Amino acid sequence: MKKLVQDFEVLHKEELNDGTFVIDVKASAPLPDIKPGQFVNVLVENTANTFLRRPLSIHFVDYEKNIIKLYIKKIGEGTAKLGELLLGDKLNIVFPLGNQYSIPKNSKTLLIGGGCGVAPLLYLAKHLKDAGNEVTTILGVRSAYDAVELDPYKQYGRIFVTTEDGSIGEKGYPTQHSVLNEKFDYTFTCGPEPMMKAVAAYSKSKNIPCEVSLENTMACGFGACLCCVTDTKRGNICTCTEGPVFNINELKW
Amino acid sequence: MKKLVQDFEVLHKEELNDGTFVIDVKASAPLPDIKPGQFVNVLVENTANTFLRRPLSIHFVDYEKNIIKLYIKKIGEGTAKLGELLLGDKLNIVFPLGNQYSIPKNSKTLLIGGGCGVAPLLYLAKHLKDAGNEVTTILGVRSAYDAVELDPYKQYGRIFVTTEDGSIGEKGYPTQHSVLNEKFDYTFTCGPEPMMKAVAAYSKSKNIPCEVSLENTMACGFGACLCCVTDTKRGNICTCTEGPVFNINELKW
Amino acid sequence: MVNLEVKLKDLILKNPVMTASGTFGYGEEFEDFIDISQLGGILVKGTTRHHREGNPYPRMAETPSGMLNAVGLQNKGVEYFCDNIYPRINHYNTNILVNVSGSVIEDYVETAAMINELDKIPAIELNISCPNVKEGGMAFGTSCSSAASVVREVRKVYKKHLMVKLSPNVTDITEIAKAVEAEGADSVSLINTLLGMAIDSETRKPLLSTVTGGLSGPCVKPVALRMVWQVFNAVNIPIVGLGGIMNAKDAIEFILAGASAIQIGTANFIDPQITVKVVEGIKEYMIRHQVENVTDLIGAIKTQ
Amino acid sequence: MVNLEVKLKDLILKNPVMTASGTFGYGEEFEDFIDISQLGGILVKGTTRHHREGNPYPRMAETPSGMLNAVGLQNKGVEYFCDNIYPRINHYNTNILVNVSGSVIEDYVETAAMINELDKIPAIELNISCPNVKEGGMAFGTSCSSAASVVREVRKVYKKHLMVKLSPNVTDITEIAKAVEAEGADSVSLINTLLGMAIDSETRKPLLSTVTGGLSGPCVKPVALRMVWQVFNAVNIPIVGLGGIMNAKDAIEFILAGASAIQIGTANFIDPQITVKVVEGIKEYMIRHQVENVTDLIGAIKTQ
Ligand SMILES: Cc1cc2nc3c(=O)[nH]c(=O)nc-3n(C[C@H](O)[C@H](O)[C@H](O)COP(=O)(O)OP(=O)(O)OC[C@H]3O[C@@H](n4cnc5c(N)ncnc54)[C@H](O)[C@@H]3O)c2cc1C
Ligand SMILES: Cc1cc2nc3c(=O)[nH]c(=O)nc-3n(C[C@H](O)[C@H](O)[C@H](O)COP(=O)(O)OP(=O)(O)OC[C@H]3O[C@@H](n4cnc5c(N)ncnc54)[C@H](O)[C@@H]3O)c2cc1C
Ligand SMILES: Cc1cc2nc3c(=O)[nH]c(=O)nc-3n(C[C@H](O)[C@H](O)[C@H](O)COP(=O)(O)O)c2cc1C
Ligand SMILES: Cc1cc2nc3c(=O)[nH]c(=O)nc-3n(C[C@H](O)[C@H](O)[C@H](O)COP(=O)(O)O)c2cc1C
Ligand code: FES
Ligand code: FES
Repeated sequence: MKKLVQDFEVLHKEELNDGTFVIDVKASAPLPDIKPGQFVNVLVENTANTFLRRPLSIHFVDYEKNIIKLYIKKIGEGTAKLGELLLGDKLNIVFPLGNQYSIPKNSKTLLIGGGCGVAPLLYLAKHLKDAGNEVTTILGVRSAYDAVELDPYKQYGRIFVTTEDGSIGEKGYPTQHSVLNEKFDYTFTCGPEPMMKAVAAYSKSKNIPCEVSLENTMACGFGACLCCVTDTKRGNICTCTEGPVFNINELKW
Repeated sequence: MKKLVQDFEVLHKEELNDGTFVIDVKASAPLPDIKPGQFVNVLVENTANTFLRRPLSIHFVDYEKNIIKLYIKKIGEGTAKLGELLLGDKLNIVFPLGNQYSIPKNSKTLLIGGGCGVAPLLYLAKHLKDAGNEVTTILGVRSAYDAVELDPYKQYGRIFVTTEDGSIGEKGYPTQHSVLNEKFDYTFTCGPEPMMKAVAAYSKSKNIPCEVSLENTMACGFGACLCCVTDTKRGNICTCTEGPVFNINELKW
Repeated sequence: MVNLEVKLKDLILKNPVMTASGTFGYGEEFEDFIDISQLGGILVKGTTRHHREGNPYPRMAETPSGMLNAVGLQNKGVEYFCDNIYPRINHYNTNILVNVSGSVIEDYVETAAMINELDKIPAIELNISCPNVKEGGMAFGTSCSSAASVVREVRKVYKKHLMVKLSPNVTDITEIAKAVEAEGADSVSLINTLLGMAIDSETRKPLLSTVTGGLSGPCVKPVALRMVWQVFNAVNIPIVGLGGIMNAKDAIEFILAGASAIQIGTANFIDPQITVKVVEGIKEYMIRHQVENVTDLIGAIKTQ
Repeated sequence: MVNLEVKLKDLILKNPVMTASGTFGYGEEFEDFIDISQLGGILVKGTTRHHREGNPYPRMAETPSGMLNAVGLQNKGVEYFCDNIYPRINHYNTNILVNVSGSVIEDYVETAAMINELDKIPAIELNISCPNVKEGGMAFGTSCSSAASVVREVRKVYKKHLMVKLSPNVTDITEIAKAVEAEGADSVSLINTLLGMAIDSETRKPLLSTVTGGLSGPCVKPVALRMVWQVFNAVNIPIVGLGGIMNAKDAIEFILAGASAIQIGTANFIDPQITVKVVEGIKEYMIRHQVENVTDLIGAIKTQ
């Protein structure tokens, strides 16, 4: 898949809550085929302190409208600046980057996301459903305030929420949700490392394949710098080219 | 005069031509007494390459509305960014800085400005007129396109223009304007160094006092760094505290 | 509740925030903006035995996240300082340190001796690292033997706290630090500016009259932090860290790397109130992290 | 009309723009973005005698106008390069240079000897300046005698163009440059990264697994330019300049300071097409300034 560097145009922006937003960026040329789990690397301009690009998962792709959706959580100067983009602003993007989640067929799949780790799951859910899988998504957040953007998942399957304070959905962590009593064939996860490790442990205990998406810090995003490695059974390998999605069997978790 | 550091609000912006604009910035507290020839040092935020503040002359002061006017020519990233400020934006300013032009009484004064060197002359013209002087201003520009903002000077005296291409006013440099055949008591100038040197030479030949405003590069603007010195008969002295206005007799011109 | 006091041996600072020499004038330039008594100390301009005109204009160039300067120690000489400036500023309720520079050892010694007589100056900072003067200056700071000899001679005449300011333009800064410690330096401050250069591609001329100059500002912070940490692991005297500190977070980083106190330089030009803001920010950090004494943070980086 | 060709002694570059080792992979990573044959040359990844895993994650930290890295020469070793990578990339219609690194002199020598056999590799860049490996690396580049000895031994087995990459972490880079020139280096490239460090004040941990790492990007440009100019005034062999080049203007500055060619490193991460843009930008500059041969700009800075 050829990687591109292109100016996109900010077409739409939606604040989901104080610190989370989704932006739709429109490509000037027809989008190439983009796989679930892939990411983009965006140039944040007009700031004093963002020197490198910022990697962001591809939240959704609308090929008809030539749009990529990005789901972003403000954590520092770069993501804050992205939140200030105005409609019509340009955003320079290197894409599509990274590998992809596996897409099984006709299976019972479980997706678990926490924090901004939900970003790649929506597009994944669509692909899973398209391949005839049954999709169950669990979103783990702190409280009701953070339980944003649940509806889109409903078109692909079931969506559950866990909150740490119990203000909505089940109280606790996503790996404690009662739906886990059902039997699943595959798990897919993205989010904070402790959560992903819990999902990995659950999957191992059930003996089902589990794929995680890592968010290692990156300088280039396309295999040139070797800064983003993760320690695997094959040694240090690049998260940006051979990941961000890894089967937990590859990792030393 | 106590120096201040304050957030101002951008209240009005007017493009004079492609590369020149005037912004009105409003102080949050009543303005202190500001002298003609003084300058401000503004913080340019949200850019990758403007690390230091940018010094700008005080173009005009409206004490009633609590407004300072800045007359800015885009020459690099900092001034370009100032041109992109939106109404309501904040601008952090250190002011008032530097010394001032002398204000004689009941004399015939000649003001010569070139390029963005006209910036301090409008406020100077007002003070000169208020002190009972007759004010003649000559603005030297490349062509008619750059002969902007002439009207405000008219309330304080006469205004003439020279253009290099003769497209408006007299053709040539300001020091070649026919009004120089009149006898003046004082000259005040600001603009490109070659022009100021020509004005200095003219003034010397006529044996009249001449004050120039220097635009040396500055790091602090208030006497702390000693980066902005000019070589005077008293040695290296700071343009930001003992200038920017100098009587040409002090300089080694 | 939180205790910001630090001791550099006998020298007590009410908090770890000082100003860097050459960036804070004589303090007076900042009186409009801040209450100087809120600082741990101020370092006044580089002072030499004799009057110096400094280098010709242009002396400054902006660089990515930093600036180059080539001021070249412009000052009116130590006698003028003692007679005219000291009386004006000795009422400041903070530590006033004089940054002492020179071209030959005798100059350092004579200047230090004169400042030794000033009651309200509890310490000097020996500048053996100025890159902007042709003779002397940085040359002293770039070899162990010359650094040792200037400290040895000054130590003979200077009886109060002797801080030595090190140059980053060296292969191994720990060697120099150890050499000056061995000669009786009470503390070391680092870093002075990195030697750099800037060119205007349009005119094809250097942007500084001296071609090369001293680089400062956030661009040098990673180098400065590294050197503070290296020196912390090499000497037993306290370290004053500086180089690119723009906010309290940066200051904390230097303290964690091993600095007992810090200096703020270039940042003063951008925000003349930055020093007192950093004092406040350190307080807030300590409250948030439940750190009682700022001294608990010194060298507290966890490298396992 | 404008002639961009430069010669580094026998090595002819169609234009002065090369890529910096460790920032351009094996070129393949950039094939989607640019036509590699438009470059003067590419420097492939640091290659060592044996396979190296490099340092543990995290290996990277963003800094003001720059970044720190601690990759630590991760590569599969020279044999793998010769057998597997070279055949894949030797069709590139540009100069391919291999950056040769090592921990002990024999490693350098053996690696260089193997690369000497590769037809389509006209030159190596001897990396005596990597700050990210415990043994060797930078240590060779920070003393004249060790720099000289590694060049001397490699020179015996390497018959083509021998470029030596210098470390900026030294007191006097001209000494090292003269030492390697005396041992038969055909050119020098500078600078490698400055040794730096970054700390997360919240977690109180270093941001790199190795604590210190190599600083690159525009923050180092003033230091790099200064060193290029110093070395230009000290040696007779051609200089390849690098350190923080982000655009054609920066590249011109290095050429004016004395570089015959330049390398682009960190900028490749931010704009993978930057190298060809810089070639275009140099052309435009030459047309605008009516410079016929880019070689007319080498060292053409006017310092009076
Ligand atoms: C492949 C990949 C996909 C990603 N997808 C998304 C996404 O879809 N939506 C989203 O909101 N974010 C995503 N991220 C994370 C996002 O890239 C970072 O939040 C962003 O780069 C932070 O930039 P900033 O300037 O706002 O914060 P900074 O100022 O750079 O950082 C703020 C704080 O966060 C820490 N930090 C920043 N990045 C990381 C990191 N990668 N790992 C650990 N700590 C870090 C810093 O050390 C600092 O303490 C993804 C990251 C990767 C690698
Ligand atoms: C006391 C004083 C008053 C000033 N008043 C005004 C004013 O009222 N209106 C106005 O438009 N400008 C004024 N200037 C000039 C203004 O400060 C600069 O144009 C501005 O700093 C440029 O910033 P920049 O980021 O746009 O350009 P930069 O990117 O910083 O510079 C672009 C180019 O201009 C050159 N340059 C920048 N500043 C100077 C300088 N001071 N001297 C020589 N070359 C320079 C740079 O070397 C570079 O080649 C004044 C300067 C001083 C010192
Ligand atoms: C304009 C200027 C003048 C300086 N003058 C001196 C000086 O006289 N003596 C000295 O020891 N250091 C001098 N320095 C160096 C600073 O004290 C400090 O070491 C350096 O700038 C790094 O800190 P910073 O990045 O916080 O500015 C000067 C720095 C600047 C920018
Ligand atoms: C991620 C990374 C990896 C690097 N690896 C090497 C290397 O293997 N060998 C080498 O000689 N230099 C290496 N360098 C240094 C660069 O080649 C270059 O000297 C330095 O980054 C300065 O140039 P720049 O500012 O343009 O990046 C590396 C730099 C970076 C950022
Ligand atoms: S981020 Fe550069 S190789 Fe992965
Ligand atoms: S600009 Fe700092 S002293 Fe004048």
